Amino acid sequence: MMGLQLQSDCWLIWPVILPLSAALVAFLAKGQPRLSGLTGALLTALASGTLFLKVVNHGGGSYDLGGWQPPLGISLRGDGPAVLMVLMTAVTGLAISVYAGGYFQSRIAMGGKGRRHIVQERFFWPLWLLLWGALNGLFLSADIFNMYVTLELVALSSVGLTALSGKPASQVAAMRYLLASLLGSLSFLLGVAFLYKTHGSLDLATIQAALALSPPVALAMALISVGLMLKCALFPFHFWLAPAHANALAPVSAILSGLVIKGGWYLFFRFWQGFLPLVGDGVVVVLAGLGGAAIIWGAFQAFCQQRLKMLVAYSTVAQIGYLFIIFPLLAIGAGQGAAAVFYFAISHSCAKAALFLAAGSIFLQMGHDRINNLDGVRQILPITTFAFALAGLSLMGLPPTGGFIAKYMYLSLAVSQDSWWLVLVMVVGSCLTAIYICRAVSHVLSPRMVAGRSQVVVGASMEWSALALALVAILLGFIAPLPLGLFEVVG
Amino acid sequence: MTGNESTGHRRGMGLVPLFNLVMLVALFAALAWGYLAPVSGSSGLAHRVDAALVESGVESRVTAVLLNYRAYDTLLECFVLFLGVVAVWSLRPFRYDRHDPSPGLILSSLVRLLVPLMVLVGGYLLWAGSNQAGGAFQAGAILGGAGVLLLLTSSPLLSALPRGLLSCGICLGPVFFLMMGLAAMVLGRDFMEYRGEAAALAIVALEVVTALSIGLCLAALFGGRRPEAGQEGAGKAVPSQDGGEGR
Amino acid sequence: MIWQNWLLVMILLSSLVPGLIIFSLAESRHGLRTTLNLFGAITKMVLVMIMIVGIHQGKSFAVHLVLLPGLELVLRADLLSALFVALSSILWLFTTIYAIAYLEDSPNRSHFFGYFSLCVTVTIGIALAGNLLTFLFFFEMLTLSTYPLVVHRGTTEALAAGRVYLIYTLAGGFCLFLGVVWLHVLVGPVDFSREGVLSPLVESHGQTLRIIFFLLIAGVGVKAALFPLHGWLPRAMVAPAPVSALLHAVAVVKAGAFGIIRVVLDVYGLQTAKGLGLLMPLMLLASVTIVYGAIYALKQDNLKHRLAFSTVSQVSYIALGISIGHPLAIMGGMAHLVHQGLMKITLFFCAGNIAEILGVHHISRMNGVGRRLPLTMAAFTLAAMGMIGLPPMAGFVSKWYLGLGAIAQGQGWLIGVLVLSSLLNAAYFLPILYGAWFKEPEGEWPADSGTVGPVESHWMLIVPPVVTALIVLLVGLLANSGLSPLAWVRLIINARYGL
Amino acid sequence: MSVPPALVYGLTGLFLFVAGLAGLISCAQLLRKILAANIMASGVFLFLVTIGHGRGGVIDPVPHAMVLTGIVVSVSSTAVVLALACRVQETANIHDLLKRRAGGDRE
Repeated sequence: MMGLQLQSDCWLIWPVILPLSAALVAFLAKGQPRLSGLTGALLTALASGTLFLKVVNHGGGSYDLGGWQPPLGISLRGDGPAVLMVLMTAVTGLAISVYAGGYFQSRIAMGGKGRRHIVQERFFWPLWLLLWGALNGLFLSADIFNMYVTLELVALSSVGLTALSGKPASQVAAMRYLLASLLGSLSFLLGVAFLYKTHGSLDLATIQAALALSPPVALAMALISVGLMLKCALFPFHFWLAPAHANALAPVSAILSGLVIKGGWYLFFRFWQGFLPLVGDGVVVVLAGLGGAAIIWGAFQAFCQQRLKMLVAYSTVAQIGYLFIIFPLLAIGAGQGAAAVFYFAISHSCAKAALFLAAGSIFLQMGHDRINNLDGVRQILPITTFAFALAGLSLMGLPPTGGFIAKYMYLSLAVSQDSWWLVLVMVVGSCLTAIYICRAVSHVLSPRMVAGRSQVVVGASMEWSALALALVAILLGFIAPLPLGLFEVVG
Repeated sequence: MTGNESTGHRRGMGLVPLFNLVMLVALFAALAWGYLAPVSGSSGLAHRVDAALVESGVESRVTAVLLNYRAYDTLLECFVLFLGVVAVWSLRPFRYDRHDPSPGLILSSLVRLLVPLMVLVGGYLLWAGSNQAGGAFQAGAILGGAGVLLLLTSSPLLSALPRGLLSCGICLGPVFFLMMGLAAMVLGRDFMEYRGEAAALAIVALEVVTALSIGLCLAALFGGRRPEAGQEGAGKAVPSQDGGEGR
Repeated sequence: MIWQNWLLVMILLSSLVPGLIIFSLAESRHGLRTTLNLFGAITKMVLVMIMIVGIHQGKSFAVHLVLLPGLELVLRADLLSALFVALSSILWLFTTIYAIAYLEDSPNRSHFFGYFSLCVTVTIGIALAGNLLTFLFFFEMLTLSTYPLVVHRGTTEALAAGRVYLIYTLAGGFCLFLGVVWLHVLVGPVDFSREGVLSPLVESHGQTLRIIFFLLIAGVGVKAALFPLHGWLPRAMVAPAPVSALLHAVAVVKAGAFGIIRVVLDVYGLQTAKGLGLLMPLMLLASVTIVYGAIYALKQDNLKHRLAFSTVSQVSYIALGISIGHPLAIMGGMAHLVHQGLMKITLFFCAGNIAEILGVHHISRMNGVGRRLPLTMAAFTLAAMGMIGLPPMAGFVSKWYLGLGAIAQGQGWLIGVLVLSSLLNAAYFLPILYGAWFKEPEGEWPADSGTVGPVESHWMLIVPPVVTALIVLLVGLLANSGLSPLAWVRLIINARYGL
Repeated sequence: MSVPPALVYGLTGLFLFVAGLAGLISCAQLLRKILAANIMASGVFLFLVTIGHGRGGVIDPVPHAMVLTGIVVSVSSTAVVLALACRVQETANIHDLLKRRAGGDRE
């Protein structure tokens, strides 16, 4: 039986092991970080794709590491949602990697202060690959303490990436990010301790099967929830997000906003799948209320921003809200709510990463990202601005995009539940999103001519990778049955 | 921190501290309530750990958990350390170069005396770990301490190290962990599946290498910046001038 | 048969593919761009003709794409969509020809024609939409593909107009979105071919259905420029003339009007809508819009603004025809969909010519234009007379049926509205005609670009309005023949209500 | 009636957690915040250790292993946060210096 398992499910470890190994190689290969990093990214994406195909063809599975079955050992669980997230990370991550290759090439070619960009690239690849491996580990993990370790890996590598740009603003932001993240981790860990105390197991499935509402469990729920909310910057814990995401290097912003946030949220969702049946409506409504507040407040803040990257970052604050307002709607309709929110997460990931990549290219080309002075960048970077506009469409939830499908599912769930306040929040939020995206797009796509840097410094790989991601966000509007069919697969 | 430059300013006395206090007391009360509430059932994993101890190849239960049952956690933990070093090294070089006074006779002779002793103690802890308290992490911490002492006194021992060695040493732990895990796979088992006789051997090897790597990583973390950062592009790494900031 | 299903996709692709290629063309590839444009337009015409012949022979065309379980994109060609598709593809051809000449030597043409093609693709998509979701899908995309055209000039004024346009249409879009989702939750997918799915719900969910109707009409009403939602239209006049022509005659406003037809007739069904008492408010709204638009048109001195308010007024005839609820009135309304398109596009071509060739934008400066631009002004005159509703022009035919329907439905007072509107039309068009033909020009034109050969200017600027004006005349004259739009509309009405 | 030591340790651990949280929130200085976070971590670790001792004399090694792992993770984070703090502090110092110098020029 053990041997059988080895044959079928050892695919689960490669998306974790490969990027981690590639990070070591990229760190040691000082002369060729880009080559080794890109190779590692490609291999990781391939491993993730293989896992996806395996799960599509043969159903999900789990892998007991070291051959020790839980609760003694740790297992990796490859069910539909986990594999979807791994695939999402692979698609987004690959595009970001290609972009990063071009980005550092352009930066180094531009010259500037000493070897700064060379050093940045040298450390970017190991950090990014570590982050990728940690994220995959987080998505696949079935053990709550292991989740803590992967969370810490994710947090530390994200902080390292945030501070990579070397600007004082980014370092202060990284500092705040790290402190918030530490607080979140410790809260999470204390929650884990309480859960272990009551259930004597660290396996999430075992715990959730035996979960009953008692003081320590309630406490553990609260601690874990707050910890993860801090990690994914749900309102009112969003204070650290915007400066950290906006001041980082372009590929890093995309990684942070597109992927890292989803890690914390994914764990939150996994835990709450077990918690939901235990709690009353009140708690769930509070969660949704925070989500709604995030949507409105984030969108308002985004509208007020003068800098493009800040706008996109605050838009992340707002979009996180959508990941949480789903909770009152989860109980009904055979997993439709879960399908909707995962679809939202996936399409947001592609769209947001594309937005940040495009914004990064625009920043690099223009030398600034003040929205009001970006008129006419279309003439210099047609593909990038097109990608920006397309990704914006998905964010607004307009057809034909993945965002549209997700919003459609959201709205129909809310309407069928008579949750009119959610409908109101979503409609108002969508209007605000439309307003701030259009504000940016109308400048970026403006036909006016402006004098800018005449020489194009943005490489083709940067332009096309952003466009590719935006196109994936569009494509998601047409292929929804495919990923959502996978969603039903159990581990 | 020698400077007195606090970044913020004290808030005026008012209701805010009182409110904070009340909230914190309430939090503590809630935690204590959760802690003290009677729990039925669960007995932890102690029995399972004991039952599988024979297979695990070690006698110490904690070591068995760390390096066999939950070896995956430990693998990731090695990556956390490695990541810590990468993250610290990736930071912008630290310009604030305080001129270190020379260590002085007492400190340097103490170091000369202490460091070999610490290495010895580390070795003992490693050996002891197989059946009692101790093990790779404790040993690694001691070794790291020795490294810190060397850093503090700018020992010439450090500057004698070849340039690439430090990087390799940092990677050593994770690399070795991964290789052992994959070796198990090559031998037809699961990833990181160690059993019986072979397990004992594998775990001892893992412990030694992990201890070394942890010691090195801790010392590197203490350094607080990448070795060549002090002199961008210069030939030799001289980590000895990096001490002090982490204090 | 396979080709039947792919025909609809081909019709969409025939403008989408050239559009996408044009996007990637360099600005200087004028010849290739023109070729692509014309090739696309002509291919589409041919395909549409094949489709119409097929429909006439009783073939059915439909394509499905499952977006989600229960959420399908459906393209289906029925009689009504054929009407709109035919109108769009014919007018697209003329507008393309016109735009090529109009925009000669102006910057950013690749972008312009790219979005132009997208816009037509989306409009055809709206026409062919087989269910409410597909309609919504293309309707939202229409906003996005027209916005770049509105701001094409890039002036501060254009950007401001674009902003207003976006705010109106996106807000409307969200209303429509909500209505569609709500209806979907209530009754499942709403297919246009299954009229009357809502009738069982009239008793139990009457109030909900009224709210949804309001949301849907608000959504499509923004684009159709119904009275309180028309604010964007006059501002959008800053766009180049071909864009205005397209927006008013084919794409945006017409799509909104088409949406009203779909919502009332195909989603709710005439009986259900009547039963819920939804038609009366719509009728009032349409009447108010007709009179309001006409009065405001009278106040404008800028020619394009006058035409814009005239559109506000005229498009509401369509809504009026539908809301009267009598088959004859519906026939008038649907016929007006085509007639108004033909007339309005002619007027905008002419206005564009007057502005482009002579630099004249204001009616007060138009005295004597007829001597300098006889062909253009002749076309203008024909179209304006059609607008006023003078027989035998096209406009007369639609007004006639509207009136007949109103009387048959017992809403005689609407005759008053029609007469009043016609008088106002006359009041704002006849002075222009009089001035242009019979008054002396006041000195030099601000910017006369000179004649080219025997005609007033580039032939591509002159031929489209002249041809469309002739069509306006022919459509009115031959209204009873088998080939006129009216005949087609009669076919629709016969199939639905057995006139 | 004697209080079991595990209880005392557990409560102490929780107290340290709360105290650390208080410090993290209210201290303005970076270094103090970092120390406070470390105190929080120590509290959690202490709490974890007591969990392993709770049940009838049998010592559960899993929480111990968790603590060991947790400590390493915490050391790593602390090192990164300290290294970052140095940079932030340095930048602040430079800004301070520049500001002071600029002010001096004006006077």
